[in-house]
Amino acid sequence: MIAAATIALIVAAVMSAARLFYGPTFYDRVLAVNSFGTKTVLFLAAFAALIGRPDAIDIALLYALINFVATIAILKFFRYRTFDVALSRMGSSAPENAGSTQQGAGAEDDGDLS
Amino acid sequence: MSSNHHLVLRVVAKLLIPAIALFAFYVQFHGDFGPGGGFQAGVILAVAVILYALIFGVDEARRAVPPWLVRAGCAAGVLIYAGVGVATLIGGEAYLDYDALGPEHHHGQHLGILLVELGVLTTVASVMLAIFYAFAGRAPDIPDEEW
Amino acid sequence: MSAADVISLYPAFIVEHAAPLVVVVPLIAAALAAMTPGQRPAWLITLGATGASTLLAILLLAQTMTQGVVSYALGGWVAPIGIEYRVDQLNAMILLLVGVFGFLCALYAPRSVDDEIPQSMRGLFYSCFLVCFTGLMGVAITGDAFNLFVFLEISSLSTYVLVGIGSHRDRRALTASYNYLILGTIGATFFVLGVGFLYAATGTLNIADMAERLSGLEASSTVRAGFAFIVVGLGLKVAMYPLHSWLPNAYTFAPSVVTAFLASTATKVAFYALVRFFYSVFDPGFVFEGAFWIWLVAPLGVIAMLAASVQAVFQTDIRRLFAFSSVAQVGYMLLGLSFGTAAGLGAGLLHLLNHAMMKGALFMAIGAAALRFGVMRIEEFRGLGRTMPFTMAAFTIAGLSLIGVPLTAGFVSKFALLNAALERGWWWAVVAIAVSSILALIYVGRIIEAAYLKAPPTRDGVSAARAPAPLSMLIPLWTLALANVWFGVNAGFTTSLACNAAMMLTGDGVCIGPGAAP
Amino acid sequence: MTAREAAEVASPFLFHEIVFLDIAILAMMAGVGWAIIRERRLFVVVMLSGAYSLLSAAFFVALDAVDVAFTEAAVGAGISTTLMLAAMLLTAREARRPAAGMRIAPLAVVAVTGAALLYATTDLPDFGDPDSPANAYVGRAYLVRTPDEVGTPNVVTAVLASYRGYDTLGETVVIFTAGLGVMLLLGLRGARRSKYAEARRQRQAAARLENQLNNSDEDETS
Repeated sequence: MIAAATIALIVAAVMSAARLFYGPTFYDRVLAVNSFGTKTVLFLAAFAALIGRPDAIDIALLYALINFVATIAILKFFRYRTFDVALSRMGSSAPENAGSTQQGAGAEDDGDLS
Repeated sequence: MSSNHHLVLRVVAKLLIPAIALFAFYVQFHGDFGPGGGFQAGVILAVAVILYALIFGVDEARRAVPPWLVRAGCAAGVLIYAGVGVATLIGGEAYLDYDALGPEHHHGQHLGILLVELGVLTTVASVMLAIFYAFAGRAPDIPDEEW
Repeated sequence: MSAADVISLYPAFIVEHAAPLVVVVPLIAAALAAMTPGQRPAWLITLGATGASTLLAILLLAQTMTQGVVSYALGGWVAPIGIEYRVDQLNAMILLLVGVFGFLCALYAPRSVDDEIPQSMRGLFYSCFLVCFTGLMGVAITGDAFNLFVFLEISSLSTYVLVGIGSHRDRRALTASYNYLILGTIGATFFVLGVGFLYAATGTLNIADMAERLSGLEASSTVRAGFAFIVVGLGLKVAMYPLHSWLPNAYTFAPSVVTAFLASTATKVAFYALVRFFYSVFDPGFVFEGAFWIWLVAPLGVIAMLAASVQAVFQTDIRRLFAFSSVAQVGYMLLGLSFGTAAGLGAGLLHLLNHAMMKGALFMAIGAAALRFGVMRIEEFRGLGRTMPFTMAAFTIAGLSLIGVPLTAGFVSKFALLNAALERGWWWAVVAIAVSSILALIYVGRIIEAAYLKAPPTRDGVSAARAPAPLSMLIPLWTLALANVWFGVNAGFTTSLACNAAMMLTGDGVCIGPGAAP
Repeated sequence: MTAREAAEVASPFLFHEIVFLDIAILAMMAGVGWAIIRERRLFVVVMLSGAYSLLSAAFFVALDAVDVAFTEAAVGAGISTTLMLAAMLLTAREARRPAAGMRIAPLAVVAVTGAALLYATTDLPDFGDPDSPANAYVGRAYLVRTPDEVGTPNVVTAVLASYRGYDTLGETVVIFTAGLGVMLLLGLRGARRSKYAEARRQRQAAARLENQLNNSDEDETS
């Protein structure tokens, strides 16, 4: 029973991965990564039950907590192009400013380390 | 411009940050019994601060965990770890032989492992934060274009 | 003073725990230096730690002389369960080398660092320097293959950082550091893959134990692949000829004191690790199988000696020139190693010691010139013989030693290498040594000519004023320059160090012999 | 008893199911890896690496290496995505396609390395063989001796922190060095610090130029 669930989770993960590869939009990919993470959490829990080792539950728990942070980081990066702003103080109009000032300034400058 | 713009996010984060930090300490102290230890716990603890920085801003995080503390923490962990070794030397045993730390056999080993894992936790958490601060505090220098 | 007398000078506690302390003292000092706010305290910590480490290395050397092998079980766990520190004549020699050069570079550092690194970073710089020192010491002392990897990583990572700090003077240091990082990481990965295969085949990580359990496994493809991975991985760290491309830029753009330290220790320690794996882990009988030495290491050594020397001749940047020269000198050591005899290995190890003295002195002199005049190119060295007489005199001595002029240390080791080549009957190696020495004469000669035979630059008809290097630079510089002469005239100490190590490793009873007393 | 043995006892068919799971996870890893190689948009690469790390952690669990899986989970999925995004702030958003000539040499190196790895595996002991050197010699000694000598239920912790505690000290120093490097090369205050360094560098360059002009009769800055 659990084995069947595990296999089903694998299949679901493959489907999420396909969405991750083919996009096409950015939000598809974010959602795919997030749901891929959820599948992994479930897979680990099911697998822990399958082999009778509860240790993997810890890992699943860790993923559940940390996957959230990664998703927030991806979305914030996409929205604001920087981590240096507080979400609590940033209104909806600010990022447009942040983006537009960069447009002209650094058209050929792709990083000072290159 | 309303400060309620990301209300849900902030509330969820406020709930999750202590949970993540707590989980870090669980991993730290449960390392004797299950998977985990200082390395993993250090990273998880740093993730808690990073989540705080993502939601409330890097400046706010710098006020909560100031850079001087991060810098001191990097070195302090190494000092703790190496210091345990020095303590065992003074206790008359070989370097990092934890038996010198306790009267009874397992006691010394447990205490030693606990202390060195604490050292690892301190260094790992500090270094992860140092890396995050070093990169995340920067303004974007790259042209904005479609992905 | 006999070795036993030396040991009696140290407290009993130190004598007992010298092996871990030689690494742990600079390690703790590195953490302390990172926490110190000011730069002077950080520097004093560095000086004290490297000095203490050197004293401990001397003690360990004395111990190996009296009792042969010093073994120390870290954590009280006897090998192979735990990690063992195992000091024999070879380790003790390398430990002493790293210790002495670390100390001299620490002595040399403050003026150069003040000039090249922003004030707020100097404390951390010293910390990083100490970490690098710790890593090199750790590689040199450990008797455990994985522990060797860990310390190799410590020294490599800190080296990338130390090279990158040169970006405050020249942005290209970042590219140099990045290239070094990529290649160094590939090297480390190869090395750890090799160690992993050996672990899979033997089940142990202790070097002595591994060697024992490898006997009978020579035909195993796992062991062979492990051997190949280790050779390539360490070859990258040694800057073995086709794998040397990271070295010239790293030496050119790093801060002066870092270049002096790296040139005299980093590749030497990697070479030590290579020798350790060739002789102490693998049975030379196995290594010689397929004429691995003759068809791979010896040709690569010779190509390095010739090709890198030719490249050095055409350089205009003086540090780049000596960086290529370093690649060539690594070729000498590899050639010595490839003879597979005690004489060859002894000559290679002797050249390792002497080359550290030469390159240390040369790069220190270049750093002093950079401090006073900001010069880096050969034509800019004109007249330095007059404007910086003490610096250039030491530079000239070290340069002559690099060429291999009699009465210098360089002559002793090249002569020993020639003897070893003749003993083996490899006439082409003799020719290669001669040609490479002539090339060294050309590239060193160009600089000395510029420094002594050309007039100092003038501005508005007034020639540049004399600006001798500060005393804190001249003392370590002249220590090394005089060492080049001392060990050229009286090579007993260095020769016996190298010879004892070579005889212990190869099991041959005869070492350099005629080369010892030119 | 390893997980694999436990599984075999639990169900004679289960073993094959676990093999199926292994193959499925590895296939997905290969797919994600290929996608990472093909993808030029760094942002997507970061997300794919996150997925790759999730998969490798799952695979480590399947291999019964829960400690490794735990580290992979914490480092790979949690922090490296965030740090890589932070690093992306400082670089271009798309990787440049290397010139055709630049691809041959790396391909050759990779091919040779891969061949060497395959060659090495031909004499490797069977997977999970309890009598292989790695499991029978020191590895077994750890299992046997830990309860008596160290007393921690998790043998991995005993090996990591006590038997080979000195290695762990070294690893801690490695991480410390990484921190040192970041603090030295980037500074903890990000842009503000780098502006300061820039001003200082310009001052230094000016001073050096002046120095050179004082000491030479021709322009040496070229």
